[in-house]
This record gives sequence, C-alpha cells and structure tokens, in this order.
Amino acid sequence: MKLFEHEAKEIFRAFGMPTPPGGVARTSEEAKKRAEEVGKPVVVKAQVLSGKRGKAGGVKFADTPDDAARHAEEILAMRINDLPVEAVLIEEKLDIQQEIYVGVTVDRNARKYVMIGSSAGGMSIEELAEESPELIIKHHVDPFLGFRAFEARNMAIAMGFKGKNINRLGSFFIKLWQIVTKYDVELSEINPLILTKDGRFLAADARLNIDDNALYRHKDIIENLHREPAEMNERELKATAEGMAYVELDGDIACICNGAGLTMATLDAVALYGGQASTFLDLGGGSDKERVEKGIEIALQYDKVKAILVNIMGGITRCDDVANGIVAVRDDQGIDVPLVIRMVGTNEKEGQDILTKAGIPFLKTMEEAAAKVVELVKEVK
Amino acid sequence: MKLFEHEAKEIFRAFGMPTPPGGVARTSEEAKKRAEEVGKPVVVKAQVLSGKRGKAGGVKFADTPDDAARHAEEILAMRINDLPVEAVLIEEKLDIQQEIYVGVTVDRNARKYVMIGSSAGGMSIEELAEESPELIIKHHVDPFLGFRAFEARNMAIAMGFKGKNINRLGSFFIKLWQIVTKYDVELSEINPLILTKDGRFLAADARLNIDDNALYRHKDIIENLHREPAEMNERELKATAEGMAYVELDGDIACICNGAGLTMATLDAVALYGGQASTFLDLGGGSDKERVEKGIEIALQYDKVKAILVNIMGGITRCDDVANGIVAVRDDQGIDVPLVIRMVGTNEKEGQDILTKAGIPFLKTMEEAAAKVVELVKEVK
Amino acid sequence: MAVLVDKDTRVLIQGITGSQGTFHSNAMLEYGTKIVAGVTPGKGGESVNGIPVYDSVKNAKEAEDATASVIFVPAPFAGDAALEAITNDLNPVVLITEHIPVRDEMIVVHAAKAKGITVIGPNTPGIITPGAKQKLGIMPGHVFSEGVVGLMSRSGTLTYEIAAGMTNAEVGISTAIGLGGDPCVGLTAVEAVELFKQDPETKALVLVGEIGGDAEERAAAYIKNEYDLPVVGFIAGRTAPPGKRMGHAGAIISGSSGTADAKIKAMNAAGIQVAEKPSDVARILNELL
Amino acid sequence: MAVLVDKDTRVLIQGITGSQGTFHSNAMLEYGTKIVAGVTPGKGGESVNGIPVYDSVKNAKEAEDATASVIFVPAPFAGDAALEAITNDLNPVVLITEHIPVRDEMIVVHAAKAKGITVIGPNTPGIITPGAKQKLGIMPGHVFSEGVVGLMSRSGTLTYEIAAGMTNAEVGISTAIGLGGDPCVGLTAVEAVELFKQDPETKALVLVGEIGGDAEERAAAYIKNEYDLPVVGFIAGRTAPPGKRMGHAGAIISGSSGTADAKIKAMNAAGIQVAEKPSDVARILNELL
Repeated sequence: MKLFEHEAKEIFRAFGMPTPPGGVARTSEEAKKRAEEVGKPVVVKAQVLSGKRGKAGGVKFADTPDDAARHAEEILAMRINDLPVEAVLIEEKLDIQQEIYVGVTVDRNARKYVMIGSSAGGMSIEELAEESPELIIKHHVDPFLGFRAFEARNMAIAMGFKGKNINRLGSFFIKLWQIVTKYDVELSEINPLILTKDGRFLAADARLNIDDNALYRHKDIIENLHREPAEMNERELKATAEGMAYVELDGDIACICNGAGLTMATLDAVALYGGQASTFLDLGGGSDKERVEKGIEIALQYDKVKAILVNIMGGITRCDDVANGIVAVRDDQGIDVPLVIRMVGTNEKEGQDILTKAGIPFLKTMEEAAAKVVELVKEVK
Repeated sequence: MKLFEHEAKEIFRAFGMPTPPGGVARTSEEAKKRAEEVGKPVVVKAQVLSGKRGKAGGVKFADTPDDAARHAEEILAMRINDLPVEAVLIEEKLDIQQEIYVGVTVDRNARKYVMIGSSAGGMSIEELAEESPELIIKHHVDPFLGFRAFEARNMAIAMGFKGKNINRLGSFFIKLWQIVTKYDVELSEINPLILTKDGRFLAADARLNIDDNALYRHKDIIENLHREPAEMNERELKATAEGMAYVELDGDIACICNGAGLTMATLDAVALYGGQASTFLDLGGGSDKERVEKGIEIALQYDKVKAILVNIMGGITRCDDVANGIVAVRDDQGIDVPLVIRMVGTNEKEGQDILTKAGIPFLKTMEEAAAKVVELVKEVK
Repeated sequence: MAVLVDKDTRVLIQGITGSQGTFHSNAMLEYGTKIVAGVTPGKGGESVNGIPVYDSVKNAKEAEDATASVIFVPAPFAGDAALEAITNDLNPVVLITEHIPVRDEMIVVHAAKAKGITVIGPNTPGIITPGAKQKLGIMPGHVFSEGVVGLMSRSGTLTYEIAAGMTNAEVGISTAIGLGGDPCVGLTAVEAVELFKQDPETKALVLVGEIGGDAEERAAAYIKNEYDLPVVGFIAGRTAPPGKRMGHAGAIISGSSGTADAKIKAMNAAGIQVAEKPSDVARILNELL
Repeated sequence: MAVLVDKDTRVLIQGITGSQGTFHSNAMLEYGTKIVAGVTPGKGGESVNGIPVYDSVKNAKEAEDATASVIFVPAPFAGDAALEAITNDLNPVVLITEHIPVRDEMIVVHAAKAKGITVIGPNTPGIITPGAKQKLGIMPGHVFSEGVVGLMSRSGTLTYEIAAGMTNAEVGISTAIGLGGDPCVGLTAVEAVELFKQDPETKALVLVGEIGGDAEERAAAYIKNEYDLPVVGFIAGRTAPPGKRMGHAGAIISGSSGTADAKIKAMNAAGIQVAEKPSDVARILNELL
C-alpha cells in the first residue's frame, strides 16, 4: 500500500522528523490559504501515487498566495500517469544548501532490510546508481539485532557529514527504521532530505509503502487515512476483492489463466505470435466455477478487450469447473468477443466434454491457443 | 517501579487479557457502588505494593454490596507492611475450576527473560518451587528472536492443558510478552490466573514491575497513573532525588558511606560489634561537600537515628570534600547525636586536618569505627 | 538420486486440519508421500486422512520421528509455524502459504540459515522427487516423471506446464523445486543449483525464472563458473510493463532492474539456452541430453 | 601475568568528552593506561587530555588500532555504545555506566557472547592489572599493588577497601575485576574464575560477593570442582533485610533467595574461607600464601 506524500509526512512528523511548514489543499482557495499561512514563497506539489510528477508538471513554485492558487488550480486539473490529482501539498520553498537521499527497502538477495543514503539526493536512486554509484552508502540491517544508532551515525559519516550533522542526519535513519518496524514498511524514501542554508535538515519529499501482506497488523493506519488502501479502478477493485491478480495493459487480448507465471508466459506467447495483451488475470489456485465466471465478467468490462484467451493448467484447479464457468457466462450474459480456450490437466476430459456439448471449441497447447487468438483479433479489427 | 494491581490490570486489558468485572474504590460508598455494578458476590482487595496482603487481612469476600462496603471500610483503615491502604479493588468472585500461575522475570544467570508457568497457581512461586518444583515450567526467551506463539503454546501443553485451552492459555503468555517488550517490564505475575468452572481464563491478580532504569522510555505510563512512581516517605524521596541510595532499617545507627558494597559491609560490621543500623545511605561516587551535607541532613531526619557512622573510602570521592561537608552541617545546624568518622583514600591527609582543626575526631579503620559507634550508642540509650 | 527430499523423508504437515492441509495431505498420500504426522494446536489426538494430529511440532516429532515439514498455516501464523519447525530441526521446511509479511519471511529465512536448515518458499508449490514418489507440496504429481533433469522455478502452474511438456517428450525429472513467487524466499536459485551440482543423478537443469529481482542473473553467473552440465532456461514476463506486480509479489520490474531481457542476456552469457515458449524447454533438453 | 588486560592492551574511551570520560581518562593516563583514542560522535578531530577523539569506534579503531574499550556514555545510549564496540571487535568492553535498562544489558551480553567478546559490567569500577600499570576504569590505582592474587567483586569501594588492606599487608594483585553491581552483567564470577585459572601467575583468588542472585553459589560450585588454589571470600549484606535494594540494583534478597547465609554456606562447602570483616581478607591470604 502506497501512501501519499502528505500522509507519509504525517507519520514522519509523528516520529519526530521535521518537514517543511505547509499543508494539503483540495481546491485553489484552500491552496491560497495554505500559502498565506506559510507566509513565504511556497512549492505546490501534486499528490499522486506515482514518481516523476515533476517531469509531468506536477510541481510548481509560487512567490505569492495568488500564484499558489493559480498553480494549484492547474495541477488539480491534471492527470498524472493516468491518475487524477485530487490534492496538492503547499509547503515552504526551502533555501537549499544540499539535497540528500535517505531510504530503506528490502534487499531480496540478502533477505534483509537495507538502509540507503547518499549525499547526492534529488535524483532517483536508479539514476544515481548509474551516474555515481560511489556516492551510495548501504547498510544491511541485522535481522535479529535491528538497526542501531551507531550504524545510523556511521552512515552519516560515510556520506561525508561531520560534527553535529552526524547525529542530526543519523536521527533520520533511526526514525525511519522505527517507522519500518512499527508499520511493516517495505520501501520508504526521503528524497530529497534538504539541508538548508541555515543548517536545518527537513524531509522535503516522502515516499512510504507498507507491505500489503502486513496490513492486517496496521488497521489503525488505514482508519486514519479515511481512504481506500490503493488507487484502483472499478475492475481492479473487484478482482482484488476476489483475491485475483489483475493488471490492465495496452493491448486487446484478455489472458485469463491460473497462476502468475503461466499468465505471464501466456502474455509472452500472445506477443510472440504478433498480438498484444490487454489483461493479465490470474484466477489463482483451486478456482471453481463461480470464480471463473467472475474472472471473465471482470475481463469483459475493460473496453480495450477485443478477444479472450483462457489458458488453464489444471492442478488443484479442475478443468470441468472451468468449463462450467465459461458455459455459464456465455449462457447467462453472452460473450460478445472471440473466445479461445486451452485447458489441460485435472479432469481435462470432463471439461472438454462440457465445452464440446456447449459448442465451444478448445485447443490443446498454449502456443496453438495464442496463435489462434491473435488471428481472431486481427479479423475483428 | 511497581504498579498497583488495578493499574497492572488496566494494562493487561489494553493488551486483550480478560480480568474479572469490577473496579477501584477509595471509599466505602464507592465500594458499594462497584459491588452493585458487578451484581454478584465480590472480593474486596487492598491495593498495596506489597505481597502477602491476604495474610494481613487485606482480601475479603462479600455476598452483598453492603458487605462489600463494610469490608472496604475496614481494609481502607488498615496499614499493610507499614503502608496505608488508599484504595480497594472490587471484583466479581469467580467460580474457580483451577488456579494457574503465569509470570515472567529476568534470569540473572542466563541474562535472559524467563517465562514461568504452573498449573498450580495461587501460592507464591517461591513456595511452589519448594513444594512442587516439577510443576514449574520455564522457558528462557531468545534475546534476539523474542518469545514466539508456538513457545507459548508449548508452555501451556507442558503445564498439562489440552484442546482449545492450549491457545487460550498460550495467549496470556504472548500478551504478557508483548507487555514486557513494550514497557521494559522486569517482573510480572498473574497469580492466580483463574480457569472458571464455565471454562473462561481470567487474570484474577496482577503484578507488574517496570525497570526503573527504563522509565525514561515510558513517560506515558507514569502520566497515565497520576501518581508518584513509587510509594516513598519524605526522606526516601529526598535521597532518591539526590541520586543517593537510601534504605531505612530497624536499628539506631545511620551508616553513611560511599558505594553500595562498602555501605552493606559497614552495616554488617556494626552488627558484628553488637549494634544495629537504622540507615543504609550510599552517597554514591564522587561526592562533594554539598552532597555529604545533604546526606547527613536526610539521615538526621529519621527519628530512629541515635548515632551516625560516616565511612568513606576515598577514590573519586575526596576526603577533604567529605570533611568540609561534615564540618558545615555541624556548624550550620548542629549534629545532636554522636558522630563517628572513618575516612581514608584520596586526600586523606587534607581531610583529617580539616576534621582535626574543627575538633571532630576520626578513626583509621572501619572496624574501629564500627566498634566505637556501637559503644557510643549504648551510652546514649 | 535427488535433492533435499528422498524416500527416507518423513513428512509433517503443519495446519493439517485446515481445508488446504486436509485436501493436500490427502493428495500427497495418494501420490505416495510418507506423511507421518500432522500438527494443529488444540487438535492433538484427532486424525486427518488417517494421519495422527499433534498439538505441537515438538510432540509430533518426538512421537513420529518426522524429518521435514510442509506448512499450510494461514499467513498471519505461518511465520510462527516455520520457526516452530526450524526450532525442532525439521529440514527442509516447505512453506506453501502465500501473503506472508516480508518481515516475517526475513526472520524465518535467517533463523533457518543460522541452523543450516533449508526453507523452501514461501508462496511455493513445494518440492517433488518423482523417483521416490515423494511430493511435499500442492503440485499435481502425475505431470512429473522420474528422470535426470533438475527443475527449479519461481512459479507453480508454469512449472507444471513445462514438466508436462517434458513428460510428454519423455524427459524425466530428478527433483523439481518451486522456489516461491515472493521477493524474499528461503532457498535461492543459486543454492538450488549448488544442491543439484552435488547430486550425481542430475544430468541437466531447467531454470524457470520470471521478471523481478536478479536471482536468475546470480544463478547464471554461478552456473557460468561452477556448473558444467547442460542448463535450459525460461523467463516469464518478457512483455510485462515496468512497475506492475504481475501476480507474484516478486514479479515486478522496478525502474530498469528485473527485466526479462537482462535475465535472458545473463543466461545466454552463461551458455544457458533460453526457450522462447514453454514447450521449447523439453525440445531443447532432448537435443542436449 | 594477568587476565583480560595486559601491557599490550590499547584502550579506547567511548564518551571521552563527557565530564566522567574526561576526568577518568586523565586519571587512567596518570596511572599508566595506554589510551590510544576517544570517541564522541560529532566531536571527531578534537582532543581530550592529548587523546585524539573520533566520531565512531570504526574510525578510531582504524586510525589507532585500539583493542579494548571503556564506556562512560550515559545510560540511555550506553547499550548502543557497547554494541558499537562489540561490532568493531574490541575486547574486553568495560561498561562503567550505571542505570542501563536491563533489556539493553541482555542484548549487549548476548551480542558479545555470540562474538566471543568479554563485557565487564555494566555498573562496574572496571578492571585493573597493577603489574602492567593498566587500569580500565574508575578505581584509585594506588590502592592496588602488583602480586599474585586475582580479585573479583560486585562492588567498587568495598573492593578498594579490601585491596588497600591487601596492599598494607603486602599481598599484591594480578588482576582485579569489578563484575558490576547490576543483576545482569557480562562477565560472571564463574567465568572470571575460569580466566584466573588459566593465568599461571595467579596463585590465589579473592571473591567479594554481596546479597542477591546466586553468582557466588555458582562460583563456589565451580571452584569446588575445578579450582585448586586458595580462595578467600567476603559477602556484604549479611544484615540486609529481604525485599530491599541495597544500593546496587542486583543487591536484593528476593523471597528467601540471594541471602548472605546461603552464599557463605556454599563458599564454605567449597573450601573457601569467608572473611567476617574486610580487613580479614588480607590476613587470611597471608596465612594461605
């Protein structure tokens, strides 16, 4: 679950990390008021769960409250990465001495948290890793001992800080770690952390992603947010509620399969035969008739879909269940796009009999099925 | 810092441990009201920071609210272990199937927390250890991995519980552990934990001591209590505020020394020569003139004191500082009991000169000093 | 003749009385798996599919001499169950459960490492050694036939797809290991290759990867330096867009890292033939063996 | 010729710029201690009593090749300082600080154990080896004279009292170790005896105990079975009432355990002569040696 910048900053502040003075606005009037409260030049920032909002024009500076209102109006009318901007954050524009990067994420290989710091903040950590890898300081956290204050200071020292700044910067790492352990954070970044010309450290931006699998331990956070855990469209919400994995893509063929790896491989096969998928839909293991019905229904609601490819490798999932689900959708509400089915494994024979009886053709290999659906989509176009 | 039973139970409930219905009363009228609210036979329990209140008559059963009021009145008038009873806890009298012991403490030798459980609760763990050691189940907690749910269940199993009771009892251990880690608990006991005839587990008594050295991390608890961290008399409060260790005893000789071990050894030496100490007062390391003055002042306020023995082994503490402190108290306010001084170590010569000039005699060994002070006290009596 | 699991493996099922545990312990028994005990706290004394149920791993191990564990416990309790298995020295510990918090996974992995115990998963179909008729997991046993190819994979049904293709082409499997679809898993691809390297009966490997992380790149580097027998690869997610989780928590391209291209490139550089389609895997193996 | 600390020990002072650190580093230098560096985060580049100060133990160790640490850091930060010393393999780590939360102490002790590092204290006067003119702690050096008796104690000034008595009686000390007055300490009495046992120059021991816990009983049991040279004991707190903390956090009789009687009985059973008064210790040693 991704938090908005202003939500993440609220948590940061609760743990004692300073952020620039300011507040959230959902209208240009509110934006003006916030800017007046700040009483200095401000920055107006789109609140979206997406990086690169700067490049998309979602960050603007304003010298006066009226400017702030104007910028806010523009930004609130934008869509960034296909998501509407529902709020802006108005904050004091800082007098920057240095931009710093402070972050934490999970290192898959070490199976440990890794604290990351750099004296060269502002750009993305990926860009930094390519341009100046020597400026990235990493510390893998001992899974049993946790992250210690002296390790935080050592990071600040390795990042080139001296004197009182060692403890000042170190404390951001410590507080970030406290947030990580309290809220099962899987990724957090303060980028940039600003050292102002008058010597203060402030978290100027904030990214905070909580491990979805651990949300059940943090119901308090979700309640405090007064919003849905994620920005999802209607179909994504439905699929998530059903426990299916659903991703929308730019093509026109909906791939409905069981298992994430098989679904990805099916998308790839479609591409191999010259097609393009519109939908990644992993029904999950042990799907029954109702689940298959729900999956096809959700897939059909996406307006880019021009054909459906069902590819089932029966293990726990039984082919007869799948066949019954397909027949039910067709009979109850109709499927108005071409439908290609490939279905093998558990109860394969029974499933095929059901499809045959219902007059629905099927194929034996996923390659045949992928080729076929691409062919059919071309006819439709 | 020791919590009262009702304070500990509030924390227990916050962590989801059930306790018997009831509440605190500070007057007999309140006690009646609490008993009426319970609506069943109740137990009236003195709230004192001392064990063995049962034997002192501080626990009484009442069938009616009027009985409860009567018992409360009696108990609120009592002193238990020389402490006044300022509140009683009125709780539903439980229908007992089994009394269980659940506790946690620090094992000095293992340098680990140890979870302790027994199917034979109700009596003190020391008594139980003597009578039926085989009924005590212990688990040392891994300092890095902490205490796990399966270990809690294993304790319940080892204690002889079966079926759903394994998880039910286990959850008390888990919650106790959560409280330990959240609040730096150094000792906690639920004794007895009651299994009622209708199959419920309830924490019928509660003991919870927080590590004094960790109180700075738990200011919230102290604020919520609306009382001083410990029940101390005026002299104890003063000594504690000064960072001195001060313990009042039943004898008549105040021993003022530097260092806990030396102070204990001085008490012992007094006893060896036939005397009895009234006061253990460890001035601490590096005491200056003011500290010595304060220490003697506090000691003199205890009405049992008939003589003072100052025994200083100068290390960081300088004998001249001590001598100046003694002279200052004598000159400023007078010392109206016999005073014996032994003082060696750092700046011994300078200190002795100061005493000599002031006409205060001193001795060279602690044995001589102990013998002398015992002799002088006998003369006073 | 296999890795991690052989005919002497004596299996304990944690969470056996749940619907998943009951269903799959039956399927495992039918396949031939030596299940000796089940554990569900509070249900000691019951039995499931004829398997005795105990209240704790400790009790079950003492009574039935179990050596390995398969865990079907729901995610909030699965980390604890794994630590219980690890504490009692069961090895391997197969963690089927999906959606375990990553912090719990990290603790489990390192607690196991400290004791030299192999954790497979979480979010894995499990491990199967067809020659011993032992499967510790949820895979359909019949698609795996006995043979000399070691198979490791981050996904379930895709593995069955490839294994079924191999079986049709009469290419058998020594042991197939589902490494798990989560970002943090116990047994890594590199460690799996190391294990297969030590197995004299395994004559070739199949490495089925997918987008996300760099486990495949690391395995390729290891294979390049340390493994001399034929290896065939397959990578799912070649057309996946960056920044989207493709079903598996671990299947996500972050920024420019974790792409299929990078993995295929690394595999090719290590002399691994990478199949374009799942059905190509068996074909290439037949050419190589 | 000594245990844990000898002429080759190169000492680091953590918290050197604080009043305690400054005062005692000076006293140590005057005694002869080889202090090579100090650490106070944020004060790197300064110097105290001519000792260079670094921002971290890592930097200090790299620059000055320190081998041991003495910690004067205030209690809330002392656990962290000890872990920093342990992480950087300093040994021994002498934790002077009083009032450290017991949970922090436990973590420090076990982190050190895992690395084979000796933690002395917390709440200790430290350790002194008169023959090497090295003291790592706050004791007055002049009361300890060089000799063949190993001294270990849970208290500070009482130790000075006994050491001064020994010096007057011309009984010298190989090494004196303050074990610390807290309930949980690093080096235990048993471990201290083990160390002295391995030191060929130590010909007798003095074990100064006090009420609380059973460290003395354990040491006595160990001595009975494993240590053949003379041992003299002293126990403070024979007249202390139960349930009261006598200054030291660890000096408390809980219920009926931790009494001086039990300790003296255990010592006597192990053939240890227990002195009635501090001044008896030197007298008995003179008889035995």
